[in-house]
Amino acid sequence: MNGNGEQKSLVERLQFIDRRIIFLFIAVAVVLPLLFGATLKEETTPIVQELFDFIEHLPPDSRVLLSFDYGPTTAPEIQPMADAIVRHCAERDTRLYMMAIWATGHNLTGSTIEETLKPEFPGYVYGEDYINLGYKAGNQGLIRLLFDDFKRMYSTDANGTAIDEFPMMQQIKNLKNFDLIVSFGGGFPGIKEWVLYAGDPGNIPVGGGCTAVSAPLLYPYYPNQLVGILGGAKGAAEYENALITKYPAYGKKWMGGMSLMMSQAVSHVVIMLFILFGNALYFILRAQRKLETGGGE
Amino acid sequence: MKRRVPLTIVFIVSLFMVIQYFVPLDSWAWMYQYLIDWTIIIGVFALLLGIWSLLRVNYEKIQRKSENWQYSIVTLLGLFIMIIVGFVPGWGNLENYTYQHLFYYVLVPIQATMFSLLAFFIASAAFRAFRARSALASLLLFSGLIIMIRFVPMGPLSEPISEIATWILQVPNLAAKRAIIIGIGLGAAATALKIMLGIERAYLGRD
Amino acid sequence: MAARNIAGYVVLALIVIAFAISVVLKGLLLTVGAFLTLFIFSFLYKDNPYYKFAEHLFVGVSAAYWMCMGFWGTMVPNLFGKLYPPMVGGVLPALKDNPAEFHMVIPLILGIMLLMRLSSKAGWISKWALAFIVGTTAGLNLVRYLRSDFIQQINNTALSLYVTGATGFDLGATVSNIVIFIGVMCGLIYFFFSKEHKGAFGVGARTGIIVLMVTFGASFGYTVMARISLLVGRMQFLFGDWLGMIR
Amino acid sequence: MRYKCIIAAAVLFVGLILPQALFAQEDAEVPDSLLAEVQLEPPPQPVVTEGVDRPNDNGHKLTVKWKYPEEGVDLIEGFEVYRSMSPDGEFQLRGQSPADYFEYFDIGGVDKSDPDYMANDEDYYYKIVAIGKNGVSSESEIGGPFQTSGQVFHTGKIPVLIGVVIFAFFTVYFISSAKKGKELYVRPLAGIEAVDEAVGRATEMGKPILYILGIGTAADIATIASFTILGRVAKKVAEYQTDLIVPCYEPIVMSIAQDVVRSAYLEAGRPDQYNDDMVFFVTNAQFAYVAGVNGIMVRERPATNFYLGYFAAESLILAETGNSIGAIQIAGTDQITQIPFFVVACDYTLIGEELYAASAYLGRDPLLLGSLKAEDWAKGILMVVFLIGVLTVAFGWDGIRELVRVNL
Repeated sequence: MNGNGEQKSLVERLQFIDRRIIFLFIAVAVVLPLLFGATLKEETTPIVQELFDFIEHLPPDSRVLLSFDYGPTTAPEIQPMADAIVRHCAERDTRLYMMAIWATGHNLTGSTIEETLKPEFPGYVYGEDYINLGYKAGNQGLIRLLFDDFKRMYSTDANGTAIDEFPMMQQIKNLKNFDLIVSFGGGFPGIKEWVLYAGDPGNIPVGGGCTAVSAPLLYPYYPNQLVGILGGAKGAAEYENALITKYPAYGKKWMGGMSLMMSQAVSHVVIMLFILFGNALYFILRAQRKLETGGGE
Repeated sequence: MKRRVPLTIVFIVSLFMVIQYFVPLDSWAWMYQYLIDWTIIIGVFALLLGIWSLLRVNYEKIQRKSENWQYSIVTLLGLFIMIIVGFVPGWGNLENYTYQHLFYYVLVPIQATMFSLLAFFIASAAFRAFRARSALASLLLFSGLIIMIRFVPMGPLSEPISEIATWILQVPNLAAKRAIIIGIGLGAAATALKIMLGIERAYLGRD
Repeated sequence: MAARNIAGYVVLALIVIAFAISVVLKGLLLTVGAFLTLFIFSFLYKDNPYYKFAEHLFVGVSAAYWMCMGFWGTMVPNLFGKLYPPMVGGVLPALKDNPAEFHMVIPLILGIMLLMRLSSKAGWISKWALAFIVGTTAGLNLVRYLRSDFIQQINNTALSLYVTGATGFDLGATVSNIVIFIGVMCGLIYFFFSKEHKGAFGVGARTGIIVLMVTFGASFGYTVMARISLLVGRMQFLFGDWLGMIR
Repeated sequence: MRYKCIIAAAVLFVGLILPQALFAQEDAEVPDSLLAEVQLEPPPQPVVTEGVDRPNDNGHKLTVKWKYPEEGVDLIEGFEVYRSMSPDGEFQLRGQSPADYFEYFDIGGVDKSDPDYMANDEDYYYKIVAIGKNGVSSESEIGGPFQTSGQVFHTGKIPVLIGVVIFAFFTVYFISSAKKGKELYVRPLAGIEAVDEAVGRATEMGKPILYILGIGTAADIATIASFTILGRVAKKVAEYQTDLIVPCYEPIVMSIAQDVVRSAYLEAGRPDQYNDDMVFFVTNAQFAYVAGVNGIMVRERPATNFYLGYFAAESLILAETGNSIGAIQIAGTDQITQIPFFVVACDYTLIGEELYAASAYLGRDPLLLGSLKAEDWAKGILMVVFLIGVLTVAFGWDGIRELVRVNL
């Protein structure tokens, strides 16, 4: 500050770098991995592996209830999990019952079926192997009702066809008839409500996939009340890794979680480099000033 | 009179709300539900006040030809088109095609994009604020970096880093949040009590 | 100035052309979504007419959107439909035969009272309605906050400071519990208002702020991931859904 | 009431069901070989044991429990639960229960018009049917009468009641002692002390002041605390004759803010300077509001931004845009998730409770200061309780948790 006031040194100017340069770096860090389809492998941690193993050991024709409890804003994080688990369940020939306790989940159920299940598993028959039950209002109250009587709330599927016309619905009386419940979301209502109102009272295994932000709130429920949790993009990528290890054919496929992880890793590196850069500048400047003032103070 | 009536209303209504918390009977539950329903309906009436304010501000901008007045036309056009689409007699509900499409193809993309601006701002804020200027700032910097570095593959270092990160999230993080939450709980309860008793009354204005 | 104007028109022309091409190739709806997305992103560079356009459009449309939602979602079924059910028979036939609920006159009156504030003479009466709303939530908040943020926390913080696990004394868990306990205590000391932060009390408050800072840094670092995910979502929309460059 | 039910059930069990259950078994032995060719064997009979009213609710719900011999579980698909209002009336199917689960939570309707309606304090009778895998089922004897009832006081919430009473006592006590003129010390808060300075700075620079009340409703505590601070800021602004911009997210908040600002101008002796356009409505869509406020910031270039109230994800967008225009920023919120962003991007941040305290600080009103003292006392007591809790847990007594447990 003292002395050569009008001529700022390069270091001084860099310290107040135009933030648009940071913006540009972030944009590039996010877009490039997407464009090149770059992915990042994640070693599977126990909390994810356990859910994978549970599904892996389900006998064929087991009944898995998938609840799509998220919306478009969290879809980039959650959708890869839904895709991975749907793939895995379909590999195991389980029956998939898809529903939503979030209104926004309805569309996402549809796109999971259209974009993942139908093209990759043409052998899966609607009404026999999988069904889209759609959204019902009621939040945790809905779960409570389903716990006692499933068909009281779901008298039709999402398309309005009477529920008893589907062979796969005939043995379903209440939630206790399911071998596993997986909730995708982690907001309210979500995994926690599934645990409290279905998993705990009925001793039904519950698993979940949630955003990174809500994951720490759910970790306490593992391993007693939750089979396993996928937390954020990392959890999704870990599950995909487990899937590829077991079913190598998926190694060639584009995996949403691993791709998101790549974007994440690159942008985290960029942000951290900027932070380190800023600190380096700060210390250089401080050293310079100390020299100028003769090291005193 | 102008002051006493509102304060009395506040006291009676809030006292009822406190007591009903402890009484599980049907009649109380219904009364509670009614009160909640009523406040929601009053809130919709208030929207009219909002729309009125929006109209006035923008109309005056256009009339005075103040800076950027042209854009006020855009606001008013958007407002009127959406209202007309939403209220046209005969369409009569929110399921109609145009209304839904305006929602999905105008509102949703803008909303999601505004939200995603945070990715940029969180980076610029981190660059500016995460500097080791003081001991406290260094702590902020350090714990922020530890948490962020988890997402980067670091080979053999990944394991210990992720353990430290988890510890920070589960231990000091929990402690601090709990202290803040307790403070908030007390402060909020105290403010609520002051409102009940008519001590905190800034919200009623002074005239 | 003139050169700037010309540049502005060139940009406008380019955008119009791009918009037209996109409409032909991708359809109107996707194009509108994509261009509005780009307009909002342009704010990152600087304030500009396109951002202003998107911003003002957004404000107008969203205000009306919520107005319509409030009218059809609340007023019609819950006010008109309950006061005089046959009135809404046309739109909500299911409600037509319900008995009228006359207590709904009260919110109607309070709502009209609220609107009275537009009149300069009878504006004071709107405060009755405000008092009703504030009173309702004040009572609710008093018990709710005391319960969940205060009493519940006693339960959560009564930890064991000497933890033994299956293999005997568990050092890690013990340290963690001690840190939690001290952290909560010092955090609370920091929030004391009526005592000077001096001496031992000052040390406590200082420790409290240290714990707070560690937490703030951690929360900040933690949220980065979620925000990047949002941006990835928008980029997938632009480059994938719109331009078709992904997969 | 509950004891009555249990006694009734016990009497029924001993007097009616037990002998018959025994008799049924004897009965089955004889025709076994005879009927084997023509008739399948029915599964064992369930025995209704009790119907329990759930405590601390509004009634209309009853848990029916029954006994079932272990060897029968494998023979049946499950149970069906039937209910009637008289022992010889028509029994209606209420629901099913799996084969290994011997109770059913019968949730009746609360509303009289509901076909499912279950009246409080009326007799109900239950019958359980075991559905055999072979298609033959066996019915239990009728159990009952059972009653359900609503309670006047929720005993599980006693800790909350005690908390409310103690807290209210402290608050009233310290407020009344403050009224008597007892001097109360409050420690300085940087964010509060910066308020006046920030207004002064805007005046010097000839730039406006932007005040954001957040996206809460008028009933949120944070918003209410913010109104008080707004009153103070507006009064200063009126005295210094600076411009004030208050864009609002919620119409009711807008109305109240208009009153608050108008009153402040009146108090400052400049009622003529106030007009309703200072406090205006933008929109009540979260991100549309942010877009609008961002626009206001970059175009009006305020010297000082206040963000006080309830905030969600938009906090950082606002604070970063505010930072880019070089404004002094004072923030405060009770939203834990947003505090870190304000701390990082703003010059001063009121953390949680400090926001509520701010109104007392600014007003210097003894009544408001008195309640701060009460909050401190509550904190002190809580710390003591924590200490006792930790000590007692260390000595193996877990009672403190039981004492404060709220059973919903």
